[in-house]
Amino acid sequence: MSVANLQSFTAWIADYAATVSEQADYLTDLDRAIGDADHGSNMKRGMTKAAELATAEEFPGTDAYLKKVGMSLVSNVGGASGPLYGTFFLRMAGAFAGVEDAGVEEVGAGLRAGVEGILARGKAELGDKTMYDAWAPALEAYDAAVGSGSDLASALAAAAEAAAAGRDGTEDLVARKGRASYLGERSRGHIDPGATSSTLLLESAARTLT
Amino acid sequence: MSVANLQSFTAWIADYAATVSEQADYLTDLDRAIGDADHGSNMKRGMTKAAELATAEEFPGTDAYLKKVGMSLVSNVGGASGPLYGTFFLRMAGAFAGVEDAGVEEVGAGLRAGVEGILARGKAELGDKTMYDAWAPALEAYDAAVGSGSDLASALAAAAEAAAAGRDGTEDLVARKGRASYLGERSRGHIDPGATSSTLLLESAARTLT
Amino acid sequence: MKKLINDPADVVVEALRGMAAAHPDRLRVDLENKVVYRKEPIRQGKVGLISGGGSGHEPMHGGLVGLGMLDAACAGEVFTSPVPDQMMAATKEVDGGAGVLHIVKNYTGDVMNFEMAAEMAAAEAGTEVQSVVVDDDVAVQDSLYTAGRRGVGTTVLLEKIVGAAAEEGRSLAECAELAAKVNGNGRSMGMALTSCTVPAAGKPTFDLAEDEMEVGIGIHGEPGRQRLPLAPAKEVAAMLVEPILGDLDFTGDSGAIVMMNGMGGTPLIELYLMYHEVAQVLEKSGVAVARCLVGNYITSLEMAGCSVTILKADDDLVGLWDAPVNTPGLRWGV
Amino acid sequence: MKKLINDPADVVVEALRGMAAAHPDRLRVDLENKVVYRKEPIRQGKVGLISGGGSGHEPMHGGLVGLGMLDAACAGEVFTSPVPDQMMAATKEVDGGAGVLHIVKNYTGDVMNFEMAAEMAAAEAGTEVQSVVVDDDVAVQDSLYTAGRRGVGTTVLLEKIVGAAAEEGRSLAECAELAAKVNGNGRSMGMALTSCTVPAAGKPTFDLAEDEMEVGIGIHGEPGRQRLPLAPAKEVAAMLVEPILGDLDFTGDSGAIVMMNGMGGTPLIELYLMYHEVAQVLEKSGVAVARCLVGNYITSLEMAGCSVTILKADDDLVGLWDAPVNTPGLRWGV
Ligand SMILES: Nc1ncnc2c1ncn2[C@@H]1O[C@H](COP(=O)(O)OP(=O)(O)O)[C@@H](O)[C@H]1O
Ligand SMILES: Nc1ncnc2c1ncn2[C@@H]1O[C@H](COP(=O)(O)OP(=O)(O)O)[C@@H](O)[C@H]1O
Ligand SMILES: [Mg+2]
Ligand SMILES: [Mg+2]
Ligand SMILES: [Mg+2]
Ligand SMILES: [Mg+2]
Repeated sequence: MSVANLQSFTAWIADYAATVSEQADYLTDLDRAIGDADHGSNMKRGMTKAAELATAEEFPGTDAYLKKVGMSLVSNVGGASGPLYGTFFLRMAGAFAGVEDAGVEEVGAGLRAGVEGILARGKAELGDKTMYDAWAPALEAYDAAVGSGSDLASALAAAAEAAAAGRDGTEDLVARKGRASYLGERSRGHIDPGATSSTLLLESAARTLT
Repeated sequence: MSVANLQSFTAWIADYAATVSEQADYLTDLDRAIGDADHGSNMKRGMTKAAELATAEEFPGTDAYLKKVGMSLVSNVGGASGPLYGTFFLRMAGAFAGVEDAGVEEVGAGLRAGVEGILARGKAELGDKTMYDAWAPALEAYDAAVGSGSDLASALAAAAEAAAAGRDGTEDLVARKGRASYLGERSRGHIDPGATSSTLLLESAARTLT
Repeated sequence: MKKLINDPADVVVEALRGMAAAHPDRLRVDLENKVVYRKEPIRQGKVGLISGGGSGHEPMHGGLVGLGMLDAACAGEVFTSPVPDQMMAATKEVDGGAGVLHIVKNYTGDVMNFEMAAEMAAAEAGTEVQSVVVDDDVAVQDSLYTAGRRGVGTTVLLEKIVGAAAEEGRSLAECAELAAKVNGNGRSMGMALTSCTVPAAGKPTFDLAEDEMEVGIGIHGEPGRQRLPLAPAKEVAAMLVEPILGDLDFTGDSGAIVMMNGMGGTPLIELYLMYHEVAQVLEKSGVAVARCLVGNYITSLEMAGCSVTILKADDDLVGLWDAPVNTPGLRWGV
Repeated sequence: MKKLINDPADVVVEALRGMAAAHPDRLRVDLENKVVYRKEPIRQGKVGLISGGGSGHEPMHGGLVGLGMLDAACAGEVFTSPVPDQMMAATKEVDGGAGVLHIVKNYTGDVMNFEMAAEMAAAEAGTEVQSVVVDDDVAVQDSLYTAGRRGVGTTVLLEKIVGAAAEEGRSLAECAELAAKVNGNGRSMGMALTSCTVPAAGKPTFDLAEDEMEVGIGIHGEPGRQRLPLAPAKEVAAMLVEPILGDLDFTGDSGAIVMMNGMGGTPLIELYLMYHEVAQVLEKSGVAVARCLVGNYITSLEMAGCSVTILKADDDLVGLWDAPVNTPGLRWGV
């Protein structure tokens, strides 16, 4: 049985920071089409700062670490993605209180708490063409995997795969939330940047939280 | 012996108005290179107005007509070319007081008075890369032609030819007067727009003042 | 990308340094938190007025800080909402005991960040915070199921009018109510001739052909609702004003306050020419102009284009409009 | 050509109509002669102040008409000097018995047209006219044998300062002397990131590659002295300020009045950033800044770029600078 500990979580954040830095131009290009051309630089700025935490400070546990990651994102990103990803990590941190080695159940509870935070902040619904369109199928796939006895690694892999499908599905949607909503019908035909960065976050998790 | 009367002068102005209207883009392009891209539209605006005078009013003589042409240019052109061409015609008008049929002598005196007006206003010297670099050789050639017994038509043709050579000679000069002077050395390699429009005026005269 | 900048990452802080250097008599800039304050501390008993948003819209908001207008403005990265920490710092600083009003433009990011700041300020410092969310852009279809309309030009007029009200001592509740009224009475619509380039992105947000324009744009270089063939000023004016007049009845005794705004790269000669066209449309529609502003007030970096804002006024609003104001971007009566 | 205009031939008159519509409280526009006047007739005994020049430099000059500044501004075609008839009309109108000062920028066309107007006004109406010719552009080598330096940014500062002097009742001779002093103490230098397009010409006056800039430009879209590779703001500031400081010693007790001016298409965020760099160069050189202006004051249509003007001040100049002014483009103290 694979489990995730504090080390795994710092590895996750480091991996994701490297990923969004590498993909920053791509994410910004997606945002240029239906937004304001900053999603890549927002995520890169925020995750670079968040990744520095692990080397700058000692953390007593995963919950304290993720809380600091969330606060760092809130304090350094701004825009829509700052509060959304910030709240995601803050809420996820809450689910890890007292948990040292997180198994497939605990990680699942953490992700779910994080996504509930995104919903509470952003009030998006399925099909609004936001990052939630990647998260909703991901959580579903994760639970299904857990139900059929998967371990943490394969549950995260299933979630990442479902997120990618959800992300691709945003292409056909007309945005009803976020900046893309101002474009109305013209938002159709473009993949949502936030759904893309969320998928990258789950792919990172599948690589590191094991 | 060919002579010029009021009819000839109104024909001159009409011909020149048509010429600068046709050549407006070319004159503006010359001015774009070393000035502010308006010499063509300036000359077109001014000459179009001046040409309208002949149909709108009756004139007792050439002097009254040319005076009105000069005033019209002063009042409608602005920039450097307005006062310069305006003064040219005002001074030329002065030379025609009482003259009805102008022969080669009278037209020569008129042109010379006009050019003296340009000098009085603009204080240019030979080689400053201005319209005077077309006028100076033109007057010289005109006088030489008169000296060797030419009639009005051939004296004007000689003047126009010399003006064209003077105009072409401005290409190698560094401007010391007018807007092109701000460019310093960079003004070299371009023909002066005012020398070009002045040459057109003499070519028009050679076609009409006979 | 052709800009008068050094490193794209330093644009906002370096511009704030320039503001500090240019207006030492009137402004104080907290470079750490990227907040522009009035030079003098808040008068006890006066409601504090804060706004903020992404940078790139200058003079809004930092250039609208000063007597009779904002007490503080939080500057985010270019086109990116500032973060709650900035708003928290500003909120605490301008709390003169009468509470603080947050003036927020309706963008998901701005709304969420200000919301978090208000929650934190209430929890940490006990500061009473109220918010107004400006959503005046008629280019965007409003609906319960969407993010709603964007906040654009009315923000400037609101900051002036509510600023005057706070200056004359109205309470937080009164200021919030007035702000809601101004927002309800104001409508805007914008268009672009060219895109702008976010410094960090390095290339234009969208491409427009020589013979095209975008109609119904916002202020973040985002594409508009419609791409149309370039049209004469007269037609552009009609395209901007008619949807505004169709959305709200602006005829009334006190007339309207009108802003003919440039997007940053539009020369004043064109803005005056456009204002002439706008004034003609308004006259034909029976809308009297009580006051007007022509200039660059809420911009999108170097974008060429313009927007029109119309605010249905009453005597209270016109009186507050005329009250003294002394900011780098707007000044009269002092 | 992407502009918010109708017919290129009508740009100037239509923009003047817009000015008239936008500022009915302060301005009166003679559309026939294309002259912008203060709304109130001139006060008897006050020296009349007139300027004028090609259009496309807004707010200069029409937007600088008002209390404490110009009495009238003559608008030529875009980048083309106005004609003597306009200046004559304006001169007669603002002759309050104390004579009229013509503020002329040193361009062959402007100088000759104003000269003709002064001759005509003296002959026809007996109005006493004096002139100041502004020639402050250090980009141009000065010489007895050339047209001399161009008149650029110092014009704005001169109109403010001499405007205040006329307002406080100084005589024509005193105003003319003061104007000569301001001109002697002021220097400017400008640069462009992009060209501008004269409406009647329809295409850019010059072409600049993505990685080039023109240094030493004037205000008529004319090319500059040098084409250089695009440089960071810090280097641009040095390129503009150093030739100015090399031309005149600006250190002194009263400090300098500095204008960080945009060419029309430059957003304010860049101007503030540039001002920060300029202020640093000045500090290093021991030049104290007494007052400053950051914004678009003397422009070249939609050109992107900037210019710096520095005026060596004394207490008289600073006092006149601080005096009330109420024009569309510059306003304080009232
Ligand atoms: N209400 C919302 N709920 C969930 N996600 C949202 C919401 N609004 C926007 N987003 C996400 O945020 C992304 C844009 O983030 P970003 O570009 O960083 O911020 P901004 O839109 O402020 O520039 C969108 O692609 C979308 O996935
Ligand atoms: N001092 C001068 N004397 C004679 N001609 C001059 C002088 N200054 C300028 N010119 C002429 O004027 C021409 C430019 O005219 P134009 O473009 O209409 O005016 P502006 O320079 O005011 O835009 C130049 O090409 C030059 O021939
Ligand atoms: Mg974005
Ligand atoms: Mg010219
Ligand atoms: Mg953004
Ligand atoms: Mg010209």
